[in-house]
Amino acid sequence: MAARGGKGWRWGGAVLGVAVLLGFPIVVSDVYLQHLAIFFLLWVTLGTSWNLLGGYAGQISFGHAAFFGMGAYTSSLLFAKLGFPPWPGMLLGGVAGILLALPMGHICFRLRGPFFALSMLALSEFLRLVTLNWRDLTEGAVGILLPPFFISKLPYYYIALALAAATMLATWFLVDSKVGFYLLAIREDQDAAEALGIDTTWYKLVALMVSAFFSAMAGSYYANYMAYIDPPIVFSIVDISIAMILVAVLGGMGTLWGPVVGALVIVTLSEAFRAYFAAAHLIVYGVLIIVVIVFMPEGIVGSLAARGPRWLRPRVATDAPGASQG
Amino acid sequence: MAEGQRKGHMDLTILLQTVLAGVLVGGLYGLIGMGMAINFGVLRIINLAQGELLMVGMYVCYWVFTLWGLDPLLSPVVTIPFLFVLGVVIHRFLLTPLIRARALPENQILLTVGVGLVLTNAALLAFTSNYRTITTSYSASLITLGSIAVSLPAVLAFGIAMLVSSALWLFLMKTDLGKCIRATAQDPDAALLMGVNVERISVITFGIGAALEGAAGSLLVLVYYLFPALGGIFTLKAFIVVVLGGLGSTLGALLGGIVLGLAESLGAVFVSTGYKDAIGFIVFVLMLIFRPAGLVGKARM
Amino acid sequence: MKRMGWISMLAIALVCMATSASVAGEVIKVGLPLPLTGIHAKFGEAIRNAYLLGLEEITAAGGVTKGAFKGSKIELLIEDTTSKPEVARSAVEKLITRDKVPMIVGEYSSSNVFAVAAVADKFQIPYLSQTGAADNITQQGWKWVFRVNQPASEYAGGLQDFLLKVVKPKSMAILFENTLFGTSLSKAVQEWTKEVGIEVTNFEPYEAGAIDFKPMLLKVKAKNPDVMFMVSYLMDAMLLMRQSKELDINPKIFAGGAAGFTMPEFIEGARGAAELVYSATLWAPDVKYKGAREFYDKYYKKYGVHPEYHSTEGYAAAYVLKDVLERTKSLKNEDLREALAATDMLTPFGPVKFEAYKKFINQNRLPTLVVQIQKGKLVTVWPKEFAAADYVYPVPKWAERK
Amino acid sequence: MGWMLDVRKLSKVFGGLPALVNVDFGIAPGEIVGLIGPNGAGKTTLFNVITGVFRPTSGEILFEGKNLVGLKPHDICRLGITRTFQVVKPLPKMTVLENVMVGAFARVGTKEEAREIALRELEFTGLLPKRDALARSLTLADRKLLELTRAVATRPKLILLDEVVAGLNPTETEETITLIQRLPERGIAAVAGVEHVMRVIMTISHRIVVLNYGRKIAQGSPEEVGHNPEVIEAYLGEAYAETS
Repeated sequence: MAARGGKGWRWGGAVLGVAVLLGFPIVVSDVYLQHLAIFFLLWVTLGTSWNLLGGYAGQISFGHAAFFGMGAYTSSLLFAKLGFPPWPGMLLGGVAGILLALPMGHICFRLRGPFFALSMLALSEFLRLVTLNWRDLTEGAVGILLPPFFISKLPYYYIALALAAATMLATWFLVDSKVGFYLLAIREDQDAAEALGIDTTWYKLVALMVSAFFSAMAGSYYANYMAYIDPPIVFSIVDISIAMILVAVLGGMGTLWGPVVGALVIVTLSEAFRAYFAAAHLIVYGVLIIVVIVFMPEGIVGSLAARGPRWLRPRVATDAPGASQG
Repeated sequence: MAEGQRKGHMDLTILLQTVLAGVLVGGLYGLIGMGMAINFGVLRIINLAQGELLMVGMYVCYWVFTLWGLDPLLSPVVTIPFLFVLGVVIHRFLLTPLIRARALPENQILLTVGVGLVLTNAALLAFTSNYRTITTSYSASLITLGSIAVSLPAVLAFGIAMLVSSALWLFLMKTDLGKCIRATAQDPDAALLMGVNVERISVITFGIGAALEGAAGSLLVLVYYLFPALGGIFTLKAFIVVVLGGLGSTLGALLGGIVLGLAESLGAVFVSTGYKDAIGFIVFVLMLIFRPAGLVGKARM
Repeated sequence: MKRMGWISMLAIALVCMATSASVAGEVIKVGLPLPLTGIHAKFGEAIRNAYLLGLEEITAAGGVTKGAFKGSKIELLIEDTTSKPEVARSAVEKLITRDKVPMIVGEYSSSNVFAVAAVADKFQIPYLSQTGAADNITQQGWKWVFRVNQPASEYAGGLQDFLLKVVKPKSMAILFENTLFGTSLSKAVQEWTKEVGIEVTNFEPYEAGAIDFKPMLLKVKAKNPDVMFMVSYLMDAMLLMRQSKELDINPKIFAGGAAGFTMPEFIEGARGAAELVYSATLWAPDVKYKGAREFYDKYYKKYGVHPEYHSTEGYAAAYVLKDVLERTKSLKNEDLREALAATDMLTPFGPVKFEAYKKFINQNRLPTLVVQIQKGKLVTVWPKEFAAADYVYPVPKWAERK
Repeated sequence: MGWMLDVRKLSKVFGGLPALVNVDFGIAPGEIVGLIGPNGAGKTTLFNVITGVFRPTSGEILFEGKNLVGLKPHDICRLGITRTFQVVKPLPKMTVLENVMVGAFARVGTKEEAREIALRELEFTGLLPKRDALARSLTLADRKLLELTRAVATRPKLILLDEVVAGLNPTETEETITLIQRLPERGIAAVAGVEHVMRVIMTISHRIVVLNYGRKIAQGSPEEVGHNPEVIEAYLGEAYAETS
């Protein structure tokens, strides 16, 4: 337990980390790096919100792009059709995500097995087709072009940072409470969880709603930042839904820091591979996925944490004084 | 009056032709779905590289036709063993270690995503992104029945798909290996106790699942075209087919394929072509809600 | 939290490794973002090849041969944007802020062009777009964005003229792939039919990549329209024509809306069903623009692939780039923009001159052509002044053909 | 004496096959009841129906006067009935302490309270030294013990113990039985389901209920049941009283 260190040391680290994050775009004025940092934060948000549901509650979703796209379209349409300001629109985007999550969870969480995963996939494809064909409302394949809101990347960066921080804090808060224990129990064994008085359907629904809320907010953010959306982009299975799983799994499912590491790896490596391997970069990417899964099945954080500091471990750490005596 | 009658006749022709089109395409969907179904039945994972395996099958078929003139209808003799070996290699060297390590099912699924990425992009490097088609002597031939016309390749593809499905069914029902596969699908622990080498069965099953895509690839080439990125579309179709058929049921997958084909073609005619695929998904979700065990109930394999 | 510290450092280090510093000298570096992987890879490759062919010729002829930069060489910094807008954005931001390119050319799909154009406009770096078709690319008031090719709504201009003057149809079916290009072009044509009083019997979007179009085609057959107008990419175009022939659908003419219908693989893949099909197009090898045929031959010789209009656009843009560099006073953005705006030249793709008209700005205004597939070859048949041969009309029914 | 749990004419049919037929029985507060029956007699089905996993085909289940039919397992747990499983279901990637805390959360809301309860119950069952081990690393006996601890932590009035000693060696069996015997002093009644008629069960049970082919064939004090001819017949061919 050498790595446990003193409390003060850890607080120092935290302050340093916050300072680095807040100061990054001021110190690093290169917009290209700022752009990558923004996407890193966006993927932290997406990976973390997927992880709350998939990693902690064990409910794997193959179609989180449904929420992402829902959020993107909600705020963009509110702006394009009604002139509703897009940044508050992000919140409404998140709410739209919850409204979508409610019936989905109600239908799917009664069933066990891969039904939820598959239904989410169907839902995201269904929404893609609806937005594509409901041309009067959504402009269909033409997509929605928004005016860019800021010239500088600073506001974009800080909004992304706030979103990522909010998602992580929400996850941390939930996971560190009774809800977190319940979600893990559901992941580990649903029958046992029920027998122990856990309303599994309800707690799964809670996790889904929180996850959908942040995923949809991230979708709204993407729309505001990129200033253009169309159905194949925001409802993409490979580029959104699968990529969210990748971030969580590469980093370590069911760990708070896993999605952070996963997002960092994905954003930097895919950018580096794109530059170095040219046409072969997606092969290298595929090989990387295979290698990590075969050799680090618990993800990067999960595998390192088995040997590392206790607070990184992929489960609820009970850090109370008694715990380290055993 | 005559006008009305003619219109009525036309409507009937359209209906018949639509149903026929749906069934013919559905047969292919079914065959593609069967590969995924048999894998799901035994391994309990969804192979998201199933469409990419189909793509590989199509390229193999394309090259043996282009280089040696082997007719696509005969090419399954090459594509089936080729894909079988590819499937066995993927399972033996990538999935088996995961299963031994008792990895989470989602890791196994993601692994197949990685495999799919590698296959697609390897094909892109090797064959470029060009679209390719095969033209045979019978490519443009038609069979006409009264006012209904169907393309000969589509009928041939359907016929062979049925043949391969029946062969698979006989294999599962009548041979010892087939029985072992069914036993493993029903209860791996019990199968293990009964002396079945479950690991070996898994590898073989994955090979068979891949081989089915080889066969499907040979047939799809007859009516479609090929390019490296086509896997994703068909992985998705296979997915729906497998759920419609009841997860893991091969006969169900065949039926599911035909239901999907019909839903798509009838939907295109009577609702809107744009919503054609959406109808497939609605059927899919309705199935999940009302008959989660699939069309044919609980029967496995 | 300490992890965040070294994580950020690692990010910076990795990214720094991934980018190389630009070298100053007699080389003018221009950014060329293109989708070389992903779903649009095929077009990205074709456009890259065309740019490189043009650049090779320009370099062989001494690079920039006039003006302030006489004797300079042009270098294209190619970035793969993987067919994704966010990658296009990061590529362009990298090109502008790290490689300090004075100008950007390229990209393919409209969604990626939006991403590039928004960044270029924000940084006030001139961007010459040569393929993106969405109308609103040059309708956003983006002062720094110029476009060589026609906007989607105009792709069928020549075809519409041909229909009115020759076919005189009463009804028309419009089938289109549900993409930005398909939707924009089909909507424009639909609006045009209202103006000229043609009844639209079917207006059907479809999902690209279907195996079977028969259900949709059966609906068309039941209405028996005079014209069947289709906006499709290659593979769908092939299947649509094959299956139309199977179903014995006989409108007065089949007309494609550019894209797939003008690609050489279409003629081959449609297995005889392509014969006598008309299509709107932006360019054909036999069009009477100076250098068109030569470009076609050179490209085919070098790459073994038949070029179609996407490639020609890239080739033409390479020459526009050279022309701009020969006229600009400096590499300052304002000067480059001025030179771009003053462009007035002939290319194998047609004349290039940027105008403001209707809602467009910085838009090259070009006529569009009609081609017909005659004896397995793409032949320009309309407008008369650019035509290489006569059109074949009326078109015999399938059953009456040999 | 009024029954705490009163099962009336309970039947459950699976696809035409009856698994439980008109089963009647009751349990009083603080009572220990042995539920005996050969494999397939319907013990697990009975537990599943009482705890709401399956809905009964017919019949009533009254718990403290409230009808349980139609309630979900978690509702029933909150009312005071919990269970252990025939095939143990620990939460494998959580520690022993965390497993028990999950149970404790049924009655409290904060981590601190749950932890306190969990530590106390671990002390009660003797698993305290292993509190930081992952549940998946435990031996079968410890897993069974963990499940019992976890169940007790939900502060139930009644625990249904499914195959409580299956797979345990004689010493472990003895320890488990002792623990069960101590449940009434905590105000907990228990139904201990076992496959064989064992002397230990006979000695700790206040009452025995015997199931066979889904029917209750006998009920009464251990002595009565032990001499019931129908019970003897049901177990004919099996070692009647295993000498454990």
